[in-house]
Amino acid sequence: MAYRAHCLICTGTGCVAGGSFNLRKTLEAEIAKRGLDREIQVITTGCQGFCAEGPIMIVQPDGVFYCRVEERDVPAIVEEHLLKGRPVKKLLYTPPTEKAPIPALKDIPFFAKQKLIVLRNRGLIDPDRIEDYIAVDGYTALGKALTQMTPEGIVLEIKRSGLRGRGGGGFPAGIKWETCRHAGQVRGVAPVVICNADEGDPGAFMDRSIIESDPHSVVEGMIIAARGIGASEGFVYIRHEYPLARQRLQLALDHAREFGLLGKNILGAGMDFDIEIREGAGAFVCGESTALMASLEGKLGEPRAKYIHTVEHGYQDRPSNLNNVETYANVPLIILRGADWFASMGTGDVKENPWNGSSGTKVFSLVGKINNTGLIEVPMGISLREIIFDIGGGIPKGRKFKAVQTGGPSGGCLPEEKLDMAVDFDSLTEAGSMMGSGGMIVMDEQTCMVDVARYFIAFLTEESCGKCTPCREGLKTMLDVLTRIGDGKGRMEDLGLLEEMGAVMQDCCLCALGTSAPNPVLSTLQYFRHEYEAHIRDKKCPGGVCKELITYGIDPAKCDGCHACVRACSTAAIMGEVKKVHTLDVHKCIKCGACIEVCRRDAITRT
Amino acid sequence: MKTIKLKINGIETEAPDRTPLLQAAERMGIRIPTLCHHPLLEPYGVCRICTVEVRIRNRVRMVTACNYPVTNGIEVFTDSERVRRNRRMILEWMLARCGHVPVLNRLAEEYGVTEPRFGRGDDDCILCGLCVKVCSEVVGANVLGFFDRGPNRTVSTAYDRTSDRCITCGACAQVCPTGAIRIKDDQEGIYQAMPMGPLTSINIDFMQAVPRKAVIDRDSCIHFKTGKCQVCVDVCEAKAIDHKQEDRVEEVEVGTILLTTGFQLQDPRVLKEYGYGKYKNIMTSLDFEVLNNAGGPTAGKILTADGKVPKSIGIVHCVGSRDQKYHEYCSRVCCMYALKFAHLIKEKIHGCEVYNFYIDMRCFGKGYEEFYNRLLREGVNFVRGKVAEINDAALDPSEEGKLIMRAEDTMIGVVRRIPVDMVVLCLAMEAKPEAKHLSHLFSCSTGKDGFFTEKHPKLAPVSTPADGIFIAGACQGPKDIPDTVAQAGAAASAALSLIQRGEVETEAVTATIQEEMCSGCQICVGVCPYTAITYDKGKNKSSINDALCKGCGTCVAACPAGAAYQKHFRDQQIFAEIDGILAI
Amino acid sequence: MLTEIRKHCADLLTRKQVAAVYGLRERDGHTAPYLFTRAEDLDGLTVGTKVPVTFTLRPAKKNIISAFQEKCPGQKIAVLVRGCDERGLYEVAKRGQIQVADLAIIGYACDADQARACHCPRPHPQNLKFGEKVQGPSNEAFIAKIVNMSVAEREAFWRAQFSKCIKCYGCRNSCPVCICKECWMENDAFSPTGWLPPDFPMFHFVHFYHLSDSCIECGACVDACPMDIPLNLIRKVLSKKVQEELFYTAGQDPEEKPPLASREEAKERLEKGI
Amino acid sequence: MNYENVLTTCPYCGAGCNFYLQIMDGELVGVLPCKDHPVSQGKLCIKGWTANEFVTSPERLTKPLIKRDGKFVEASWDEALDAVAAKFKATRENHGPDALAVLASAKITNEENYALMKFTRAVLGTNNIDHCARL
Amino acid sequence: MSSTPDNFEPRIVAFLCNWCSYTGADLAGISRMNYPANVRAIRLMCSGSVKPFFIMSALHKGADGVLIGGCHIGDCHYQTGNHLTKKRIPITRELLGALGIDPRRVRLEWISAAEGQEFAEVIHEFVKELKALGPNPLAGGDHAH
Repeated sequence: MAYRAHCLICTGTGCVAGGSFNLRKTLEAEIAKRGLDREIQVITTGCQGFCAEGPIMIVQPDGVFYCRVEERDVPAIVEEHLLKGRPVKKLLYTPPTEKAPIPALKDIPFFAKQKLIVLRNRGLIDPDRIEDYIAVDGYTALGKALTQMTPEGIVLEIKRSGLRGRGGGGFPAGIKWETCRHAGQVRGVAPVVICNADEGDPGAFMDRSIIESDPHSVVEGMIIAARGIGASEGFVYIRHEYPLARQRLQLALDHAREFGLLGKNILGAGMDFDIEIREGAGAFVCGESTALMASLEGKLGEPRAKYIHTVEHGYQDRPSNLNNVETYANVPLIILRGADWFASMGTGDVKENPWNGSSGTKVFSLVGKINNTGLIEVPMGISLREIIFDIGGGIPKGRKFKAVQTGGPSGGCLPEEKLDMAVDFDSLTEAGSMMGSGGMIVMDEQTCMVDVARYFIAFLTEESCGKCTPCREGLKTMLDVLTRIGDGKGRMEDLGLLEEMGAVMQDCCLCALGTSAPNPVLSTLQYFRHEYEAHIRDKKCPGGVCKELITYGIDPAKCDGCHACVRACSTAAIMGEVKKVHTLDVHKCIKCGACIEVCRRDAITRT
Repeated sequence: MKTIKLKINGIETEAPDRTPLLQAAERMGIRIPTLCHHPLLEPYGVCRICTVEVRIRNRVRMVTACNYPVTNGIEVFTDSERVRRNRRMILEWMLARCGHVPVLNRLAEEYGVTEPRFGRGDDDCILCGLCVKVCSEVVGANVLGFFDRGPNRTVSTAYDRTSDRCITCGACAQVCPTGAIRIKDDQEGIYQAMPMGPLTSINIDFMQAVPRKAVIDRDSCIHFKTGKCQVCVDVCEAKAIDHKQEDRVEEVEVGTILLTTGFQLQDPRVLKEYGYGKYKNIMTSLDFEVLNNAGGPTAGKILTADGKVPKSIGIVHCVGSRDQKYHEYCSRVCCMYALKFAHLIKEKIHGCEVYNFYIDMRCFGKGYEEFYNRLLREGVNFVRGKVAEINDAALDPSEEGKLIMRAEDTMIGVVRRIPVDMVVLCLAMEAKPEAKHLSHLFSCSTGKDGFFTEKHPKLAPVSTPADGIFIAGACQGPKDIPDTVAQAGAAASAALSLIQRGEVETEAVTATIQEEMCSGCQICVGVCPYTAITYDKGKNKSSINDALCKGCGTCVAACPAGAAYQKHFRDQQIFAEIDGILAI
Repeated sequence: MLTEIRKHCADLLTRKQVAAVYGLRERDGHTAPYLFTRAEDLDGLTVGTKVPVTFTLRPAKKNIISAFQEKCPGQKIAVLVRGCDERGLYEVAKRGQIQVADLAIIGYACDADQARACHCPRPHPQNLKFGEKVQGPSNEAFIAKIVNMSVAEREAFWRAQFSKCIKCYGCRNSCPVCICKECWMENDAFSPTGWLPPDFPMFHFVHFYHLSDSCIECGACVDACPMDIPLNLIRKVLSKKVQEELFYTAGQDPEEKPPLASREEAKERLEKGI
Repeated sequence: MNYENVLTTCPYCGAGCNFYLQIMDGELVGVLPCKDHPVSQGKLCIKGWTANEFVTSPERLTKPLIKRDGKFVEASWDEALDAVAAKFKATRENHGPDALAVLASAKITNEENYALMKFTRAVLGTNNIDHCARL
Repeated sequence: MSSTPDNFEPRIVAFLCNWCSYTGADLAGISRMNYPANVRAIRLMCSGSVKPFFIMSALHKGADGVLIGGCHIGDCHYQTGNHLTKKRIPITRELLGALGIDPRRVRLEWISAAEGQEFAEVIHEFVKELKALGPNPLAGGDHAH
């Protein structure tokens, strides 16, 4: 029976937190009440990407994009839109800079500039149903790979596509597969295919969304990789903190097995390959290849000497191919549409040598001081400015952009002058940051770069496995110095000391966590040295964050006496009658920032 | 294994494939500092102090020398400025955690780190992981492990409790570069129990041992506890070590047996008045012999328990010998070795006072008396009298910390108090307790002192009543080495002459048992002095072994049924003799 | 006491703890040893009379128990014994004829007049299960007669006594501890064939000396002597001497080796308790 | 194994001592005097003690034998009886009935002894008959 | 006690062990020691092989006294032969006494190979004692066989 309309409700973790599961139930109940259940189908889809505006619902075929939908809006939607065909104006999305709402999805700037390859099926299919994935020609790439291509051909195709590791290292996947395959043949040991879904970077949730929206793309990518490399066993190492993604992936694996796409004699082509899900135990360091494999083997998750490459001697000393979720998700389309199609996107000419550029697209999770927080997929080579301002919708509260942090804790902070730089592997690394997994944290004038550096160093000190001296002791001492600077007790030679420590760590640390840990400090020193000097010499915190160095005050010009801040202040440091300009007692103030949160007039000053 | 060409600090060299840079450099005499490396263990590469600068195809990288393998054309710089900067910083970081560890301070001095910028912590574990790795890789007890992560990372046992899997082998304490792990020395008086000093599990007892072969002490060897280690096997070039060897009981058909089971020293603890075991520095003559031995724990130097050189030593003769309460016999050898000790002490420790307490100086052999006179000339003090008591109750400061020997000097009729630093007890030579059992086994008897009794004290000192069984050495009575050697020769030649003859003459008058009359009461088995009669359970009969029967006839007289008879002494013959006698 | 013994033996048999019970059976007025294998025959079981339970079968020279142990090795057999029977079993065990381990000894004590009749020094077994211990008559009074005589008087007395001997071998045949295949008493050296009375004292010396360290003073020989020669007079004198000289009494402990069968001196044996 | 004692009287002499025949597994193995018999009171003579031995003795005659030229040869009962009868008749005729004598034995029953006595006295016609058990 | 004719010469049968008492007796002879000739010796390998009924048989056949010679305890050539003798002889003498034969007619002496003198003294003493005791009542008794 053909449905005349589909309501696509986003059930990514963000929207689920907003209550989209209940939304679906009430919507279905309402439709049934109105007897429309045979005409209108309600589908729950993966993450639509626009998390800031969640829970999101799209009504097709008209493509109307509703945001911040709540259960109490359901009767209105059914009545007005589904019955009478008039979109509910209140739920439409109006970009912050404009007045009029934009009903159609394709017109919304957040989506317009994106190019969906990995996220092509997000919001279109129900991740729990394999039929939906097959409907959008899922597993046809697998069929092509098994029947029409030789394993060597598959590897060559990936190599020529210039696909580089989306986990952060940017190592060409084709070369990795080739070496792994060769090692398997030479040593006569069956290689292993592993998917790294640990995603430990704070603020990064790309892999989660990919798995939650389109798990089969990852599965299909892994099977093709296994065919190319000649592996018989596969693992997905997913972090413990992604229960919904794990449940959907497990469901996908079971369905794939039922459909003969996984397990014994896949598609009758005589290939045996199965995938098992293994959970991480909450250690950021287990995102690193050797630590991950140690954890897979049940051992203490700590990295080992890197000169023994995991593609030759990895999990249980077998050749192991470790790629990120996003890398595998790209594979089916490359096989289906060919390497040239993929190489045409992105920067540089990768046909001869994958190192010469960054082809394909990259998924970023845009967070921080940005209007359109969410998941975006943009072609390589796009500029930071386009991402932040066109797609991201600029900085809220009209504040000024200060910096953007890419690559998670191992990445660096790029200042305003770098906004027009093309976003790809090599240029980011040159600029002192790195592509990393794809976390992009936007910072405005009210963030203190010293505090940001201290936050990341604190995170890394906590997450360092502590095995080798420079990382364990280096991070601890760096944190002490940064905290000292933040408390206004820093000395000018501390800056030289930080740089020296950073250099030694980059030289001597055993694994990437250690060698890339100094990046936040070194990049903030490189671009925001003046903020450090302000903290040390002037005992001032430009971003108004470091408690020891700021004092709170109320700008009489802006304060309209709305009394909100008095209620929020826990130490009764603010006095004043309603409708009158209020005053703040500096001695009582503990600088907790509660008043800033509630002040609609932005009247609280931090100097 | 193909060899790799490389350059270290500008010097061309080559090394077999897969050799770590550290070893390649060491072979050329270039020292690269290490902290978490140990030749017996897999390289762990965590302290990073061994990081060196390498150039491979004009790309400069910093790698840890301890585990990075040599590759063709690699150029290594073990001491460039960048390497030294890294080492200084790493040392400062380590000192921030363990500021007072000698091994770190030595390295810090070498690299000019005098004022560590992050202060000096007072922890002593640099988390090098050697203890964890030796415990799992070599010992196999898996007791130690790392806990927590980041700066809180520590080494400990499971749940921080004393683990019952720890076999106290001390390997962790030995490999720990900073001494953070120590063996709790809670057994008092270790010196006394192990005068030869603590031994490794595989050792050669002493240098003069014959055969001079290494033996494994099964109780303390780690392999027998956890199945791992076997480091000795890897290190032994002759590949002579096989842990699977078991004790084998071998049954050997022999014609002659030589009993040379030797003696044992009397247990000094029995003579409470001499205080052995209660006070340190009181030792037996054997202990002193070991102390004197160049291969001993002190390489021949005579030292007290706490390592000082004694100024005065007392040597007590006849301890337990010529003593009604213990052994009435004279142990024969003590006087002469006591004199030897006195001479050695005089020679080794200039100006040391030596007191020999004796009853009679028995210098019975060739050149012995002359030796005694020489000692008199050398100024050894001889006190004729038995030592009554040794204790440490000092009466005045001069005796403080000394052992007081109270003895009556019968020459001058005075009871003397002599404070000394060390006492040697010349204990009696005793028969081994097992001799009694052996004597039953080989049907030769032991005298009242437990020494084997020879067939004839004068005419057959090395043979026993049982033909083919000979005795020699101290098991037959206290004697010194010359006499023992002489007896050994005698016993060996007696045995050889027997072997030469090839067969044993049986006695002419042996007894036999008539099977049909024997009712299996085994009374004869009980009375036979030579265990020549064996009872056959199946036939319920006893039978006599001609080779062993000496023809004494005791069994014949004891047999109630008259089943046993003796050739040439049948009842009828005796009755005939009686008739003959009474006929006249 | 008898009913308890019967019930006990019946239990042992029915519960298969023993293969057979050996004791006295009374049938039409006469009592004789019998090997009970069926529980129902046990009402014939009786105790107390002078009939010996353990004795040597002629000519097989074995007793019932050793025959049984030979025919059914390993099977347990219950034996109903008085003090003398048990001592007999122990002496025979010492000489390797029976295995005490395979026996279930059920002992019952003799009453006072029974003990006086046999002049039994220990009228109760060590494995006493039924009946109370009673003190046997002392040997001193009994042998005082002989001890006080002078050598000549004794010679006359015994020559007279032994002149009555009809060489019926009853004393030897009824003795429970005699196990020799061929007996010295039938040897020409000591008693010429067909000559009565047998030479004094040769014939009797051999008999008495042979039992010096195994006689258990059960009195069976005296009962069996048609001529009522007081053989136990000499036996008791000798066993007193064996006790004094060799510190040994027969029939006490099956593991203890007889004195004349061990190499150790008497004193040494005592100290070592062999 | 089974063992029992069968009460019986000693066949040898007139004393009539009672004793038990010891039967072990159906085989006669020995003799045990009967303690409470009024006459023998548990005592036996040498013959009594060994009464059981002749039963299984290997030397026991089992077939009539006739000596022919110095060697005993088995014969049938008729042959033997004819020979004996002939010899009796001849002796009686040549030397008179008193030349014959008969010795009875304890090993046969009283009835047989009575019959033998009648045979000697009535048939042979002599009083020369005696019995080994007449002590 | 019947009077003893003054010319009564007791006859002594001696069982001497080959290694000690026989050699001792031999030594007495060699060293020309005189001792009464009443004794006749039977050589046995060890005093342990003397069967008690040898003693009985000797007395029965008219010997007035029986001497058993053995090595001192501990000296026995066969280790423990004399231990058995030491146990058997007292019982034999007790039994003889009980049967009416004077136990003093049977003597056990430990004589070592070197004690020729002691052997002679023992013989002197034994003969004197036997003369006191008089002839053996069993002598000529029943049917000495």
